[in-house]
Amino acid sequence: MKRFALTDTALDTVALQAALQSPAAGAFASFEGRVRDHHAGRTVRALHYQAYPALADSEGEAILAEALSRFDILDARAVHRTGDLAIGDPAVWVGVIAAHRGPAFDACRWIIDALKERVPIWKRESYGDGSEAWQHPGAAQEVVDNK
Amino acid sequence: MKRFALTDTALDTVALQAALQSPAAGAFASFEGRVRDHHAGRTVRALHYQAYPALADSEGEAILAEALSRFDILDARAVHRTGDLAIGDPAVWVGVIAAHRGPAFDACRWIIDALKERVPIWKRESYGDGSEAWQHPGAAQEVVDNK
Amino acid sequence: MAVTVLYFASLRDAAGRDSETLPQPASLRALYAGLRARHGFALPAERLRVAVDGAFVAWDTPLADGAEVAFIPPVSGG
Amino acid sequence: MAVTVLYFASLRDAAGRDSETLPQPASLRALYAGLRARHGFALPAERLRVAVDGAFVAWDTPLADGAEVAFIPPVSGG
Repeated sequence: MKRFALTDTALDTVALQAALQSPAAGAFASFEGRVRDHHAGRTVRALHYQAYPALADSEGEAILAEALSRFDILDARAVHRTGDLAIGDPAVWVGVIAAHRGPAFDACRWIIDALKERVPIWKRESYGDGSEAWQHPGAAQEVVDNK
Repeated sequence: MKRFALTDTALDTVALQAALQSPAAGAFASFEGRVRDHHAGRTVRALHYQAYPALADSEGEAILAEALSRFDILDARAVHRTGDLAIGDPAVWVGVIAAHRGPAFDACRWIIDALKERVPIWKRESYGDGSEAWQHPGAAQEVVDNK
Repeated sequence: MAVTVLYFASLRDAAGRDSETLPQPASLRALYAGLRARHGFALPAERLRVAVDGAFVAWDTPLADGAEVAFIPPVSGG
Repeated sequence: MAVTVLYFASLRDAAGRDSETLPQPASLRALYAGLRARHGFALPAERLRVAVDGAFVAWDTPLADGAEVAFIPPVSGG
């Protein structure tokens, strides 16, 4: 069962949502991470996401399988963009269906937290002043490449 | 600002989501309540929702305004169906945008909980055996109308 | 001197109508007690909220002439 | 006897390439130490995870000939 995907084209959240149907589902919770125009007080102009595709795929699948065993849910899917994104573009989408809303919300939040923590995808921010920086959270300071 | 609506036609969640855009939004959380095929161990065939429209509108707006003051979010919308629904149909939709995902999830969940608790809308379930019952949660037993 | 009462959900089914106009009652509690006896409403007043002219009010709110009253059974949207 | 190293994000920029093939190193730690000195990687090994042939492994995992090694800087998807 393939539940996680990387894509270098715009996320089709309508199609993603349409795949999560079940007569037993009373709740559908979803999360969409979008490119926003600021980070840590700086103006962001655009983002670029780079992935290690083989490992990102297997780690993404492992996270969704783990969510299905941890929470009382019926199904879950997630997809993450790679490449160049503009402000407002969806970067990541997570959807969960369950009989009840509690597990749907809990699983959706757990999945996005796990994806952000574990999946080998990296974000390079482009700032208003023309500089760029790969984001490696936890670094004393970000690794800045002035290009 | 009108953020809450009742509708007697199918929910257009794509249009609803499209209205929640902001360059400052890094997070979009949404919840969709759907008609499921079971409740409290009984097979459900269909649902009917009846509302007190004037009070439902004002109470729904009040809930969304309260969410905007309680949580660090940018905007929120919700819509609830009335009339006859089939299994799988969306009955209620809530969407929230925020800079960060924590408040987006928290507000989305708070809003659906508040809508379910406070807005004057009532559900009549139709069961596999042909009986029907208005749902008035907290009753010693549901008020059953065998029709 | 009259009030209009709106019915919803199980109250509407039991009353067999959406609304009715009644002589001015002594109080909201007296109004519901009379209607409950007449229509056989299953729900006691303690399980209802009450709204007048489209806004929730306390049960001891005085009733103006021409008020529109709605007894609100426990809700079940979502 | 050789291994292939894949680079991502700031490591890729600093190395100026996606990957390179190198003589079999003594260990994963020795491999990264040499590459860090050569390419000027800002990140110390303690801040990285390491993957071999597409799966995360411990830093003390022995390296087979022909292994594909990736040093994984802190991730920032989502």
